[in-house]
Amino acid sequence: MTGALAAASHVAAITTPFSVPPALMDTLQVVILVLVAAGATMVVLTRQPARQAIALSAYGLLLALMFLAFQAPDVTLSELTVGAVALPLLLMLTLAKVRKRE
Amino acid sequence: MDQLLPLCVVVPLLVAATISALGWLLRPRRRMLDAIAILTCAAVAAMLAVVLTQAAHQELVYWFAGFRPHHGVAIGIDFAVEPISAGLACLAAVLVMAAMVFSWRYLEQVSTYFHALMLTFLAGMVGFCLTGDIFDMFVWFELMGVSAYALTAYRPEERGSLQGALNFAITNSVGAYLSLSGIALVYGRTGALNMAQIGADLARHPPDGLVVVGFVLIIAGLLIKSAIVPFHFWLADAHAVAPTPVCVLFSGVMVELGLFGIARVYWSMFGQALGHRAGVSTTLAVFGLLTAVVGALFCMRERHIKRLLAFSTISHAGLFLTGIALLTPLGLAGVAVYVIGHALVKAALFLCVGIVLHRLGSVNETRLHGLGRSLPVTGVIFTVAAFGLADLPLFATSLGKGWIEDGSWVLNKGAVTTLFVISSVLVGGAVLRVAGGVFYGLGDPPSESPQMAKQSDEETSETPEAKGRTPLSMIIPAAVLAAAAVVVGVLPHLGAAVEAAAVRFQDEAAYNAAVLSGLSGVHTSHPIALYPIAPAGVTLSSVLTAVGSVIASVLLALAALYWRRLPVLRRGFEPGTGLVRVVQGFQSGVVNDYVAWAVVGLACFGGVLALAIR
Amino acid sequence: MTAVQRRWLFLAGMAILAGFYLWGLTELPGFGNYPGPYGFVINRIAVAQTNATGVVSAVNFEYRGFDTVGEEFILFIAAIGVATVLRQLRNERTHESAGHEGLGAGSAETTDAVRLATLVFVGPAVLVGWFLGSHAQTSPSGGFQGGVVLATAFVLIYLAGEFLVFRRFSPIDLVDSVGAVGAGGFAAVGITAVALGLPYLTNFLGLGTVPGAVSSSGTIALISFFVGIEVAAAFVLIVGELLEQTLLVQRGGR
Amino acid sequence: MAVFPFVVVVWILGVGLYGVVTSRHLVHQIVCLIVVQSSTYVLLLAVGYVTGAVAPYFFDIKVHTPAVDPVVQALALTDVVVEAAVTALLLAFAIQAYKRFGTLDPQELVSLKG
Repeated sequence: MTGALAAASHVAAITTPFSVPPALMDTLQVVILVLVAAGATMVVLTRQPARQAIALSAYGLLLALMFLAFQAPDVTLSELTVGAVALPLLLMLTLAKVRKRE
Repeated sequence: MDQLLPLCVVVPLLVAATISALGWLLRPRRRMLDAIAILTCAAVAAMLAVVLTQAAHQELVYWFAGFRPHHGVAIGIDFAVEPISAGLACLAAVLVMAAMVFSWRYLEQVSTYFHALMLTFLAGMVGFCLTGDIFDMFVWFELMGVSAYALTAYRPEERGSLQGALNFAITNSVGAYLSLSGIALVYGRTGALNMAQIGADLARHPPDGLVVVGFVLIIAGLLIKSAIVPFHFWLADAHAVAPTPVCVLFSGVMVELGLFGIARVYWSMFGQALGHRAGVSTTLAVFGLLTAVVGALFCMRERHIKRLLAFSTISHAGLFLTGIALLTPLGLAGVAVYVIGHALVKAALFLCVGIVLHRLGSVNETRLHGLGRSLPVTGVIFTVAAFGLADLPLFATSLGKGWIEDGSWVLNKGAVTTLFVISSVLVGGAVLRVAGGVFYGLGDPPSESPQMAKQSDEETSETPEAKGRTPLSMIIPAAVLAAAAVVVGVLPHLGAAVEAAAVRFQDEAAYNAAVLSGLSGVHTSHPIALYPIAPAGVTLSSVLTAVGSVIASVLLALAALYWRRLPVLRRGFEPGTGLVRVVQGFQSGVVNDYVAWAVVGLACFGGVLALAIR
Repeated sequence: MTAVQRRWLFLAGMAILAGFYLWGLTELPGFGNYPGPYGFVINRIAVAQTNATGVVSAVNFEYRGFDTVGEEFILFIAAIGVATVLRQLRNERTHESAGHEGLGAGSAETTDAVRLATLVFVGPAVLVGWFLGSHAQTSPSGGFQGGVVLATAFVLIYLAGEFLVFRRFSPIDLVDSVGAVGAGGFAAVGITAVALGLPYLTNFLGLGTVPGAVSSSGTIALISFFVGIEVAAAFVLIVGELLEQTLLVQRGGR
Repeated sequence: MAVFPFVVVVWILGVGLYGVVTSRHLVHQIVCLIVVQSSTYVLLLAVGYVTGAVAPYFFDIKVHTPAVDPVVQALALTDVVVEAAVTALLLAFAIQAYKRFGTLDPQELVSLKG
């Protein structure tokens, strides 16, 4: 963690967001993992597709947070753009098409 | 010359991108577009043929971007090519070329999309065959999959096509994600993605849960792709709706690629690590034989000709898996020859069905009864190919099957041969029944259940208006493919060459040395010392078995055509009324069922393997 | 099979499969004890070998660049697949819209305030996308993320109600071609190395002297650029196709 | 903590597959497939994690600082792209299926088709 303390630039601000002791990091990871598991369950059990798109977006955010806690900022960014924004958008568009005719 | 290896994958990709970029220019010039695509396939096939001849001498290893292993740790992606992988990739290129020639006059409404999809499909298949890196294999597997899903739905106006595509895509995606889980699991222990390196690392430990689970998960996606029972349900749905030239590729080579993947994964990564050859062998063989028989039974009851051929593919996939399961060079060599023969014969059959659909506007066997008499040439090709599918001696199919039967003494020769003959007779009987009924008007027009009629009639002509004559661009590929199946079957010295290739494929130590230390052409020990190499020849007993099974097929086909005139059979015997209902329960068309069966099947497969190895 | 039967069949199979899977997972070295060697070797040598300080990008574009070629073509062909499947509908629209004067100027219910607020974000989205796409070698970013963000800029234009502008900027054929150029460009960069007698995808541009600078990692910046435009085009194409579907309905089509 | 992330992986896979099997709506089913795939991200990232290590960026950190595995992150990136591509294609299928049959229930789709 010494490197993290030296970090000052914008890059390091993204790459080492948690200059936290490993024990705290552990707790943080457990909490996020529990949230992710709950989020997945919520997405599956939300049977109403429009609500499910929102749930999926939230789940994408949780996954992104988890990647951050696992020291993977690169994947975080992808998951934010794809999982939390692009996919829910595609879902909404599909549902818009499908629901108009009902 | 090494540079040919990446080009085999990159050239079709680049051409696909180029024709899409120039879509506005090429779309009005259909013939030019066709010519470009066909030439590209021909170039890829030629390059792979050169690669094949080079690989016959020594393993070809190619490191992308020049990243060679760093102190024994692979840091880049490699292509590791020996004759079997090069040969299969070459077969894929040839079939794509045949399909493109056939579509020259077949699909009228194509834009650049069809060609781009076919070329990326080809690139995916070739990359899948040649790669030596397990994650890279997954990437090409997915490229192949995504192209195939889109091709299945190529005629979205067709009633069933979206459902077939959805079932195909969802089932196979689940499989792909299971495979990826297995890859991650194995990576967690070995810290490697290169198959040779993983194999070397895993072999250092006794086989434990991680090895068994990793193996089962990685091949889960491949079992689904190769349509092994109970992972097979998607295949018939996809075949029934995909355009006929695409069916040629699905049956002829895509399913077989799944089986190749299983063999590749086993012999480069898990063979030594798993040990317990007898247990692995028995487990795989049980699933293979089950698939062979189930596929053959479904094939016999089908009246939709494309679905019928699809079920015969399932049956053959089972036979191939059984051959791989023997874990001997003779078994694998048999599979290699059988795959070539089957691909050529099956492709010819599908192309004939395409011609029938083009000319007569139906693929319903009942409706077509006797109508095929107006297509004499197609009838002859179909009949010849049907005998090839029934494993008539002289065809490559019969040669390969004979080797597998000869090698099956390591399991139980009597049982394996009996089940092989049963499934061959059923499949051959079904296809010969179609040939006799449709093209020669033999027997009585079969009565049909309304359910079947509905299913078969949804297929409408893929070409806009009924055609008065069959273009040569459709007849020639079919005829050439059927003839090639005989030529391959009678090639001299084929046996020795293929068996040498199979020995090399199974030599894990030599593969490792070639990839990781750059020691190409070194043949260390033969790993299967347990089973001596039997010479791959044509034995009298296998010829007699084959002739007997073909005669039985013909009799079965005649019985199926004339059964109403036989007093013995007529009495209270309506074939398959009770059975149909049971069968419909399985082949329901609901993708939820298919995924449920896949999960159950995987649980069984894993459980059986775990018990066999413990 | 009824829904209840299916559920129980699945639950039974899944219980066994889950146990089986866990059996394998428990024999891993344990969370946080990644044993190497692949990642550790790469971490050790990547900066010196590629001049890229973002090692994930170095892996994506250099060590495992060939995977990325396949990955880009998956996205490319998926966009083509979407266009293929929805193609039929588009033809129908051209027939139908002859009757009722095509597509108007965006969704009518968008207010001016919303429109303005959304348009304000277009500029930043383009800038962020550009930044991400061009800094693959230093920061946690790269062509993929940049491309998606760029595509979002187009979606913002649509949200602002400017569907006509959206369509003018993204006619299907043009977007198709741009995507193809992106995917093909990546593959062609690799071929250039072959033409120079080097293995496929070799970094044939010289490395600069400063690790981490944009121009110092040879082909990484170039590849990242192509990936960026490919991804942006693929997403715009997909979103555009889906949007047409939606609007087709809104305008009283079927 | 040693196995907890892996239990979560199995849970997500199981829940996702449960959703796919029990779904009565194609769009819902496709989203459940996304959940199935997300289990592979968690597994990949968990497998390459090193306790107390930094992210693999050496812009202003010495090269010998312990860092987590960059390879699994690259694999996860590829995985995300594949997810986006497959999902888009499946949604297009769903739209067309709806247009043809007027329903998105997999079971009704079958009975309509016959």
